Amino acid sequence: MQQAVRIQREDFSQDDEIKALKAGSKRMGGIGTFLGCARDFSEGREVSEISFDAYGSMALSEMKQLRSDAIEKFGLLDARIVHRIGTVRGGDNIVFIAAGAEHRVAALEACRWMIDELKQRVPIWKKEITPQGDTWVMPHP
Amino acid sequence: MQQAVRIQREDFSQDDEIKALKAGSKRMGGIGTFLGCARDFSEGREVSEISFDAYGSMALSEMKQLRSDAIEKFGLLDARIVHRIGTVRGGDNIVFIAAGAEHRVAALEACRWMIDELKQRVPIWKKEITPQGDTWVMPHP
Amino acid sequence: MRGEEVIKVLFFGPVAERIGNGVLQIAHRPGMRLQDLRDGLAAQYPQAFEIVCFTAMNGESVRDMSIPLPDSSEVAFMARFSGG
Amino acid sequence: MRGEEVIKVLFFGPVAERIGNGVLQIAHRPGMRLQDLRDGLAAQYPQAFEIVCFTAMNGESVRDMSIPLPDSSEVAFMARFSGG
Repeated sequence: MQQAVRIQREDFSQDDEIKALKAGSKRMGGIGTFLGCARDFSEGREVSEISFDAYGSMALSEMKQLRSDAIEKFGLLDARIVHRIGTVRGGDNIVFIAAGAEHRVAALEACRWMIDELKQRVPIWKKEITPQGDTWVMPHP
Repeated sequence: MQQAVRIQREDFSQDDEIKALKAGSKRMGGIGTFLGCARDFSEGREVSEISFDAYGSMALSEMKQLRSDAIEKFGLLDARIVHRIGTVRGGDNIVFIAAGAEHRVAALEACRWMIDELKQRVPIWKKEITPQGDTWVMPHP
Repeated sequence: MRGEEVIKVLFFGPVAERIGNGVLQIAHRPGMRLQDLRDGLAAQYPQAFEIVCFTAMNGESVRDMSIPLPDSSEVAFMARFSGG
Repeated sequence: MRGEEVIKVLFFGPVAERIGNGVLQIAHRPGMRLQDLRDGLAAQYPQAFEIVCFTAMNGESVRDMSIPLPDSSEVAFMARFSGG
Protein backbone atom coordinates (compact mmCIF):
# COMPACT_ATOMS: atom_id res chain seq x y z
CA MET A 1 0.00 0.00 0.00
CA GLN A 2 1.29 3.47 -0.83
CA GLN A 3 2.09 6.13 1.77
CA ALA A 4 -0.82 8.25 3.03
CA VAL A 5 1.00 11.47 2.08
CA ARG A 6 2.86 11.73 -1.21
CA ILE A 7 4.27 14.12 -3.79
CA GLN A 8 4.62 12.41 -7.15
CA ARG A 9 4.76 12.95 -10.90
CA GLU A 10 2.43 10.10 -11.84
CA ASP A 11 -1.35 10.18 -11.66
CA PHE A 12 -3.23 8.39 -8.87
CA SER A 13 -6.39 6.32 -8.59
CA GLN A 14 -9.19 7.43 -6.28
CA ASP A 15 -10.30 3.81 -5.95
CA ASP A 16 -6.84 2.83 -4.68
CA GLU A 17 -6.68 5.78 -2.30
CA ILE A 18 -10.13 5.11 -0.87
CA LYS A 19 -9.34 1.42 -0.48
CA ALA A 20 -6.17 2.32 1.44
CA LEU A 21 -8.08 4.87 3.55
CA LYS A 22 -10.74 2.32 4.47
CA ALA A 23 -8.24 -0.45 5.21
CA GLY A 24 -7.62 0.75 8.76
CA SER A 25 -11.18 0.77 10.05
CA LYS A 26 -14.66 -0.58 9.44
CA ARG A 27 -16.10 2.17 11.61
CA MET A 28 -15.68 4.71 8.82
CA GLY A 29 -19.19 5.88 7.96
CA GLY A 30 -18.24 8.91 5.87
CA ILE A 31 -15.41 9.79 3.52
CA GLY A 32 -15.04 13.27 2.09
CA THR A 33 -12.66 13.87 -0.77
CA PHE A 34 -11.45 16.83 -2.74
CA LEU A 35 -9.88 16.45 -6.16
CA GLY A 36 -8.22 19.48 -7.70
CA CYS A 37 -7.86 19.40 -11.48
CA ALA A 38 -6.13 21.49 -14.13
CA ARG A 39 -8.56 23.83 -15.85
CA ASP A 40 -7.97 24.64 -19.48
CA PHE A 41 -9.02 28.24 -18.90
CA SER A 42 -8.01 30.70 -16.17
CA GLU A 43 -8.57 34.44 -15.76
CA GLY A 44 -9.73 34.74 -19.34
CA ARG A 45 -6.80 32.92 -20.90
CA GLU A 46 -6.59 29.48 -22.44
CA VAL A 47 -4.21 27.27 -20.47
CA SER A 48 -2.54 24.42 -22.33
CA GLU A 49 -0.45 23.01 -19.48
CA ILE A 50 0.31 23.63 -15.84
CA SER A 51 3.73 22.92 -14.42
CA PHE A 52 4.66 22.72 -10.76
CA ASP A 53 7.73 23.52 -8.77
CA ALA A 54 8.02 22.45 -5.13
CA TYR A 55 10.35 22.66 -2.17
CA GLY A 56 9.99 18.90 -2.03
CA SER A 57 11.30 18.00 1.42
CA MET A 58 9.49 20.87 3.15
CA ALA A 59 6.28 20.33 1.15
CA LEU A 60 6.19 16.68 2.16
CA SER A 61 6.78 17.42 5.83
CA GLU A 62 4.15 20.17 5.80
CA MET A 63 1.66 17.80 4.17
CA LYS A 64 2.38 15.12 6.79
CA GLN A 65 1.88 17.66 9.56
CA LEU A 66 -1.33 18.84 7.92
CA ARG A 67 -2.67 15.27 7.85
CA SER A 68 -1.86 14.79 11.55
CA ASP A 69 -3.41 18.13 12.45
CA ALA A 70 -6.60 17.25 10.57
CA ILE A 71 -6.85 13.82 12.19
CA GLU A 72 -6.55 15.41 15.61
CA LYS A 73 -8.71 18.48 14.98
CA PHE A 74 -11.64 16.59 13.43
CA GLY A 75 -11.25 13.21 15.16
CA LEU A 76 -10.71 11.46 11.84
CA LEU A 77 -10.09 7.74 11.53
CA ASP A 78 -7.64 8.39 8.70
CA ALA A 79 -6.68 10.90 6.00
CA ARG A 80 -4.63 10.96 2.82
CA ILE A 81 -3.04 13.72 0.72
CA VAL A 82 -1.45 13.31 -2.72
CA HIS A 83 -0.04 16.19 -4.78
CA ARG A 84 1.35 15.88 -8.26
CA ILE A 85 4.32 17.83 -9.54
CA GLY A 86 5.83 18.06 -13.02
CA THR A 87 3.58 19.08 -15.90
CA VAL A 88 -0.13 18.34 -16.31
CA ARG A 89 -2.65 19.14 -19.04
CA GLY A 90 -6.25 20.45 -18.95
CA GLY A 91 -8.50 18.03 -17.08
CA ASP A 92 -5.63 16.21 -15.37
CA ASN A 93 -5.59 15.55 -11.64
CA ILE A 94 -3.42 17.78 -9.47
CA VAL A 95 -4.23 17.14 -5.83
CA PHE A 96 -6.29 14.61 -3.91
CA ILE A 97 -7.40 14.87 -0.31
CA ALA A 98 -9.46 12.30 1.54
CA ALA A 99 -10.80 12.35 5.10
CA GLY A 100 -12.51 9.38 6.72
CA ALA A 101 -14.53 9.63 9.91
CA GLU A 102 -17.30 7.83 11.75
CA HIS A 103 -19.78 10.46 10.63
CA ARG A 104 -20.13 12.64 7.57
CA VAL A 105 -19.86 16.09 9.11
CA ALA A 106 -16.32 15.57 10.42
CA ALA A 107 -15.21 13.98 7.14
CA LEU A 108 -16.56 16.79 4.98
CA GLU A 109 -15.38 19.62 7.22
CA ALA A 110 -11.90 18.11 7.50
CA CYS A 111 -11.69 17.81 3.74
CA ARG A 112 -12.58 21.46 3.26
CA TRP A 113 -10.12 22.51 5.98
CA MET A 114 -7.27 20.43 4.56
CA ILE A 115 -7.43 21.85 1.04
CA ASP A 116 -7.68 25.41 2.42
CA GLU A 117 -4.69 24.81 4.70
CA LEU A 118 -2.69 23.02 2.02
CA LYS A 119 -2.88 26.10 -0.16
CA GLN A 120 -1.58 28.22 2.75
CA ARG A 121 1.07 25.92 4.15
CA VAL A 122 2.64 23.79 1.44
CA PRO A 123 5.50 25.22 -0.64
CA ILE A 124 4.37 24.34 -4.14
CA TRP A 125 4.04 26.80 -7.02
CA LYS A 126 2.13 26.49 -10.28
CA LYS A 127 2.91 28.00 -13.64
CA GLU A 128 0.25 28.30 -16.31
CA ILE A 129 1.51 27.65 -19.81
CA THR A 130 -0.62 29.48 -22.36
CA PRO A 131 -0.31 30.24 -26.08
CA GLN A 132 0.53 33.83 -24.98
CA GLY A 133 3.37 32.72 -22.70
CA ASP A 134 3.98 31.26 -19.25
CA THR A 135 2.85 32.86 -16.00
CA TRP A 136 3.53 31.85 -12.42
CA VAL A 137 0.24 31.97 -10.55
CA MET A 138 0.30 34.67 -7.87
CA PRO A 139 -2.55 34.14 -5.44
CA HIS A 140 -3.98 37.21 -3.77
CA PRO A 141 -3.31 37.41 -0.01
CA MET B 1 -21.09 5.86 -19.75
CA GLN B 2 -23.50 5.21 -16.91
CA GLN B 3 -26.30 7.58 -15.88
CA ALA B 4 -25.39 10.45 -13.55
CA VAL B 5 -28.06 9.38 -11.03
CA ARG B 6 -28.56 5.72 -10.19
CA ILE B 7 -29.95 3.29 -7.63
CA GLN B 8 -28.27 -0.07 -7.94
CA ARG B 9 -27.38 -3.27 -6.09
CA GLU B 10 -23.82 -3.52 -7.39
CA ASP B 11 -20.84 -1.56 -6.11
CA PHE B 12 -19.41 1.38 -8.08
CA SER B 13 -15.97 2.73 -8.88
CA GLN B 14 -15.00 6.23 -7.83
CA ASP B 15 -12.52 6.36 -10.71
CA ASP B 16 -15.30 5.63 -13.21
CA GLU B 17 -17.64 8.16 -11.63
CA ILE B 18 -14.99 10.89 -11.57
CA LYS B 19 -14.03 10.15 -15.16
CA ALA B 20 -17.68 10.47 -16.20
CA LEU B 21 -18.06 13.67 -14.16
CA LYS B 22 -15.03 15.24 -15.79
CA ALA B 23 -15.98 14.16 -19.30
CA GLY B 24 -18.27 17.14 -19.83
CA SER B 25 -15.82 19.95 -19.11
CA LYS B 26 -12.17 20.81 -18.83
CA ARG B 27 -13.04 23.88 -16.80
CA MET B 28 -13.61 21.77 -13.71
CA GLY B 29 -11.04 22.91 -11.18
CA GLY B 30 -12.52 21.26 -8.10
CA ILE B 31 -14.44 18.07 -7.43
CA GLY B 32 -15.90 17.33 -4.01
CA THR B 33 -17.13 13.86 -3.23
CA PHE B 34 -18.85 12.17 -0.34
CA LEU B 35 -18.78 8.41 0.09
CA GLY B 36 -21.03 6.88 2.72
CA CYS B 37 -19.99 3.44 3.96
CA ALA B 38 -21.48 0.75 6.17
CA ARG B 39 -20.02 0.87 9.67
CA ASP B 40 -19.64 -2.39 11.55
CA PHE B 41 -20.70 -0.70 14.77
CA SER B 42 -23.63 1.63 15.51
CA GLU B 43 -25.11 2.97 18.75
CA GLY B 44 -23.08 0.51 20.78
CA ARG B 45 -24.04 -2.58 18.79
CA GLU B 46 -22.04 -4.66 16.35
CA VAL B 47 -23.61 -4.50 12.87
CA SER B 48 -22.97 -7.45 10.58
CA GLU B 49 -24.97 -6.24 7.56
CA ILE B 50 -27.13 -3.35 6.45
CA SER B 51 -30.07 -3.90 4.13
CA PHE B 52 -31.96 -1.22 2.26
CA ASP B 53 -35.52 -0.81 1.14
CA ALA B 54 -36.49 1.98 -1.26
CA TYR B 55 -39.49 3.47 -3.01
CA GLY B 56 -37.45 3.03 -6.16
CA SER B 57 -39.28 5.21 -8.70
CA MET B 58 -39.76 8.11 -6.27
CA ALA B 59 -36.22 7.79 -4.87
CA LEU B 60 -34.76 8.01 -8.36
CA SER B 61 -36.85 11.01 -9.34
CA GLU B 62 -36.00 12.77 -6.04
CA MET B 63 -32.30 12.09 -6.62
CA LYS B 64 -32.52 13.48 -10.17
CA GLN B 65 -34.26 16.59 -8.86
CA LEU B 66 -31.65 16.92 -6.13
CA ARG B 67 -28.86 16.81 -8.71
CA SER B 68 -30.55 19.52 -10.82
CA ASP B 69 -31.18 21.65 -7.75
CA ALA B 70 -27.52 21.39 -6.70
CA ILE B 71 -26.25 22.25 -10.18
CA GLU B 72 -28.42 25.34 -10.22
CA LYS B 73 -27.91 26.42 -6.59
CA PHE B 74 -24.10 26.11 -6.64
CA GLY B 75 -23.41 26.76 -10.33
CA LEU B 76 -21.88 23.32 -10.76
CA LEU B 77 -20.53 22.05 -14.05
CA ASP B 78 -21.85 18.57 -13.25
CA ALA B 79 -22.89 16.28 -10.40
CA ARG B 80 -23.51 12.57 -9.83
CA ILE B 81 -25.39 10.56 -7.20
CA VAL B 82 -25.29 6.77 -6.80
CA HIS B 83 -27.10 4.89 -4.01
CA ARG B 84 -26.89 1.18 -3.44
CA ILE B 85 -29.79 -0.96 -2.28
CA GLY B 86 -29.94 -4.62 -1.28
CA THR B 87 -27.61 -5.83 1.44
CA VAL B 88 -24.11 -4.58 2.23
CA ARG B 89 -21.50 -5.56 4.82
CA GLY B 90 -19.24 -3.54 7.14
CA GLY B 91 -16.90 -1.32 5.13
CA ASP B 92 -18.96 -1.57 1.93
CA ASN B 93 -19.96 1.49 -0.06
CA ILE B 94 -23.52 2.77 0.29
CA VAL B 95 -23.80 6.15 -1.37
CA PHE B 96 -21.58 8.29 -3.56
CA ILE B 97 -22.04 11.96 -4.33
CA ALA B 98 -19.77 14.03 -6.55
CA ALA B 99 -19.93 17.73 -7.39
CA GLY B 100 -17.69 19.36 -9.98
CA ALA B 101 -17.26 23.12 -10.28
CA GLU B 102 -14.77 25.66 -11.59
CA HIS B 103 -13.62 26.37 -8.05
CA ARG B 104 -13.35 24.33 -4.90
CA VAL B 105 -15.73 26.18 -2.60
CA ALA B 106 -18.80 25.53 -4.76
CA ALA B 107 -17.82 21.89 -5.27
CA LEU B 108 -17.32 21.21 -1.56
CA GLU B 109 -20.38 23.12 -0.39
CA ALA B 110 -22.59 21.43 -2.98
CA CYS B 111 -21.33 18.04 -1.89
CA ARG B 112 -22.19 18.76 1.73
CA TRP B 113 -25.60 20.12 0.77
CA MET B 114 -26.43 17.16 -1.45
CA ILE B 115 -25.78 14.48 1.16
CA ASP B 116 -27.74 16.46 3.78
CA GLU B 117 -30.65 16.90 1.36
CA LEU B 118 -30.52 13.30 0.16
CA LYS B 119 -31.09 12.11 3.71
CA GLN B 120 -34.13 14.41 3.98
CA ARG B 121 -35.66 13.91 0.56
CA VAL B 122 -35.01 10.45 -0.76
CA PRO B 123 -37.30 7.58 0.27
CA ILE B 124 -34.76 4.93 1.25
CA TRP B 125 -34.67 3.07 4.57
CA LYS B 126 -31.86 1.12 6.18
CA LYS B 127 -32.07 -1.86 8.50
CA GLU B 128 -29.12 -2.83 10.68
CA ILE B 129 -28.65 -6.57 11.00
CA THR B 130 -26.92 -7.40 14.28
CA PRO B 131 -26.26 -10.60 16.22
CA GLN B 132 -29.03 -9.38 18.60
CA GLY B 133 -31.58 -8.98 15.80
CA ASP B 134 -32.58 -6.57 13.05
CA THR B 135 -33.51 -2.93 13.58
CA TRP B 136 -34.80 -0.35 11.12
CA VAL B 137 -32.84 2.83 11.63
CA MET B 138 -35.09 5.61 12.92
CA PRO B 139 -33.33 8.96 12.52
CA HIS B 140 -34.22 11.64 15.02
CA PRO B 141 -36.17 14.57 13.58
CA MET C 1 -66.61 -0.29 -13.87
CA ARG C 2 -68.18 0.54 -10.48
CA GLY C 3 -66.47 -1.34 -7.67
CA GLU C 4 -63.39 -2.04 -9.83
CA GLU C 5 -61.52 1.16 -9.05
CA VAL C 6 -58.83 0.77 -6.47
CA ILE C 7 -56.14 2.75 -4.73
CA LYS C 8 -52.76 1.06 -4.60
CA VAL C 9 -51.14 1.74 -1.22
CA LEU C 10 -47.41 1.15 -0.83
CA PHE C 11 -45.39 0.59 2.34
CA PHE C 12 -41.64 0.35 2.71
CA GLY C 13 -39.06 -0.53 5.31
CA PRO C 14 -40.24 -0.18 8.91
CA VAL C 15 -43.83 0.66 7.94
CA ALA C 16 -44.09 -2.39 5.65
CA GLU C 17 -42.74 -4.52 8.46
CA ARG C 18 -45.41 -3.28 10.86
CA ILE C 19 -48.18 -3.63 8.26
CA GLY C 20 -46.88 -7.10 7.38
CA ASN C 21 -47.18 -6.20 3.72
CA GLY C 22 -45.65 -3.93 1.12
CA VAL C 23 -48.80 -3.19 -0.85
CA LEU C 24 -52.54 -3.06 -0.21
CA GLN C 25 -55.36 -2.55 -2.69
CA ILE C 26 -58.07 -0.32 -1.24
CA ALA C 27 -61.43 0.20 -2.94
CA HIS C 28 -61.87 3.73 -4.22
CA ARG C 29 -65.00 5.61 -3.15
CA PRO C 30 -66.20 8.69 -5.06
CA GLY C 31 -65.27 11.93 -3.29
CA MET C 32 -62.57 10.16 -1.31
CA ARG C 33 -59.80 12.35 0.08
CA LEU C 34 -56.27 11.37 1.06
CA GLN C 35 -57.17 11.95 4.72
CA ASP C 36 -60.01 9.39 4.45
CA LEU C 37 -57.62 6.75 3.19
CA ARG C 38 -55.14 7.51 5.92
CA ASP C 39 -57.77 7.50 8.68
CA GLY C 40 -59.09 4.11 7.60
CA LEU C 41 -55.66 2.52 7.43
CA ALA C 42 -54.41 4.17 10.63
CA ALA C 43 -57.40 2.71 12.52
CA GLN C 44 -56.60 -0.72 11.14
CA TYR C 45 -52.78 -0.52 11.56
CA PRO C 46 -52.16 1.89 14.45
CA GLN C 47 -48.64 0.62 15.18
CA ALA C 48 -47.52 1.18 11.61
CA PHE C 49 -49.05 4.65 11.38
CA GLU C 50 -47.32 5.72 14.61
CA ILE C 51 -44.12 6.04 12.57
CA VAL C 52 -45.60 7.44 9.35
CA CYS C 53 -44.08 10.87 8.66
CA PHE C 54 -44.49 11.39 4.93
CA THR C 55 -47.15 10.73 2.35
CA ALA C 56 -46.68 10.55 -1.40
CA MET C 57 -49.31 10.40 -4.12
CA ASN C 58 -48.19 9.08 -7.50
CA GLY C 59 -44.57 9.48 -6.49
CA GLU C 60 -44.87 13.09 -5.36
CA SER C 61 -44.65 14.26 -1.78
CA VAL C 62 -48.00 15.54 -0.44
CA ARG C 63 -48.53 17.66 2.66
CA ASP C 64 -52.16 18.69 2.23
CA MET C 65 -54.13 15.62 3.25
CA SER C 66 -57.43 17.23 2.24
CA ILE C 67 -56.79 16.84 -1.48
CA PRO C 68 -59.12 14.57 -3.48
CA LEU C 69 -57.84 11.08 -4.18
CA PRO C 70 -58.51 10.06 -7.79
CA ASP C 71 -59.05 6.39 -8.49
CA SER C 72 -56.03 4.36 -9.58
CA SER C 73 -53.80 6.58 -7.46
CA GLU C 74 -50.65 5.14 -5.98
CA VAL C 75 -50.22 6.30 -2.40
CA ALA C 76 -47.27 5.66 -0.08
CA PHE C 77 -47.28 6.21 3.69
CA MET C 78 -43.65 6.41 4.75
CA ALA C 79 -41.52 6.54 7.88
CA ARG C 80 -38.71 9.07 8.23
CA PHE C 81 -36.10 8.30 5.57
CA SER C 82 -32.81 6.75 6.64
CA GLY C 83 -30.86 6.37 3.39
CA GLY C 84 -27.46 7.75 2.60
CA MET D 1 38.07 25.66 7.80
CA ARG D 2 37.66 29.47 7.84
CA GLY D 3 36.07 30.70 4.65
CA GLU D 4 34.73 27.26 3.78
CA GLU D 5 31.44 27.58 5.59
CA VAL D 6 28.50 28.40 3.37
CA ILE D 7 24.80 28.95 3.52
CA LYS D 8 22.80 27.14 0.88
CA VAL D 9 20.02 29.40 -0.37
CA LEU D 10 17.13 27.83 -2.29
CA PHE D 11 14.67 29.49 -4.67
CA PHE D 12 11.62 27.99 -6.29
CA GLY D 13 9.04 28.83 -8.91
CA PRO D 14 8.59 32.55 -9.57
CA VAL D 15 11.46 33.57 -7.26
CA ALA D 16 13.88 31.14 -8.92
CA GLU D 17 12.83 32.51 -12.29
CA ARG D 18 13.59 36.10 -11.23
CA ILE D 19 16.88 35.08 -9.60
CA GLY D 20 17.78 33.06 -12.68
CA ASN D 21 18.86 30.22 -10.44
CA GLY D 22 17.43 27.70 -7.99
CA VAL D 23 20.32 27.64 -5.58
CA LEU D 24 23.06 30.00 -4.42
CA GLN D 25 25.97 29.32 -2.07
CA ILE D 26 26.59 32.28 0.20
CA ALA D 27 29.67 32.55 2.42
CA HIS D 28 28.80 32.35 6.09
CA ARG D 29 30.08 35.10 8.37
CA PRO D 30 30.26 34.65 12.14
CA GLY D 31 27.35 36.34 13.93
CA MET D 32 25.31 36.40 10.75
CA ARG D 33 21.55 36.68 11.15
CA LEU D 34 18.82 35.66 8.76
CA GLN D 35 18.03 39.32 8.16
CA ASP D 36 21.64 39.96 7.04
CA LEU D 37 21.38 37.22 4.45
CA ARG D 38 18.06 38.54 3.24
CA ASP D 39 19.25 42.14 3.06
CA GLY D 40 22.30 41.20 1.01
CA LEU D 41 20.32 39.12 -1.47
CA ALA D 42 17.45 41.61 -1.69
CA ALA D 43 19.92 44.35 -2.66
CA GLN D 44 21.35 42.11 -5.34
CA TYR D 45 18.02 40.71 -6.64
CA PRO D 46 15.40 43.38 -5.87
CA GLN D 47 12.89 42.06 -8.44
CA ALA D 48 12.95 38.58 -6.97
CA PHE D 49 12.61 39.79 -3.38
CA GLU D 50 9.60 41.94 -4.30
CA ILE D 51 7.55 38.72 -4.31
CA VAL D 52 9.19 36.94 -1.38
CA CYS D 53 6.57 36.27 1.32
CA PHE D 54 7.93 33.37 3.32
CA THR D 55 11.29 32.28 4.64
CA ALA D 56 12.28 28.81 5.76
CA MET D 57 15.42 27.68 7.55
CA ASN D 58 16.30 24.01 7.33
CA GLY D 59 12.82 23.21 6.05
CA GLU D 60 10.95 25.03 8.83
CA SER D 61 9.01 28.23 8.39
CA VAL D 62 10.65 31.21 10.11
CA ARG D 63 9.01 34.53 10.95
CA ASP D 64 11.62 36.09 13.23
CA MET D 65 14.33 37.34 10.86
CA SER D 66 16.59 38.35 13.74
CA ILE D 67 17.54 34.76 14.60
CA PRO D 68 21.17 33.71 14.20
CA LEU D 69 22.04 31.85 11.04
CA PRO D 70 24.30 28.86 11.77
CA ASP D 71 26.73 27.83 9.07
CA SER D 72 25.61 25.05 6.71
CA SER D 73 22.01 26.25 7.07
CA GLU D 74 19.62 25.72 4.18
CA VAL D 75 17.51 28.81 3.67
CA ALA D 76 14.62 29.28 1.25
CA PHE D 77 13.08 32.63 0.27
CA MET D 78 9.68 31.87 -1.18
CA ALA D 79 6.80 33.56 -2.97
CA ARG D 80 3.21 33.01 -1.90
CA PHE D 81 2.38 29.34 -2.43
CA SER D 82 0.06 28.40 -5.29
CA GLY D 83 -0.21 24.63 -5.04
CA GLY D 84 -3.37 22.58 -4.72
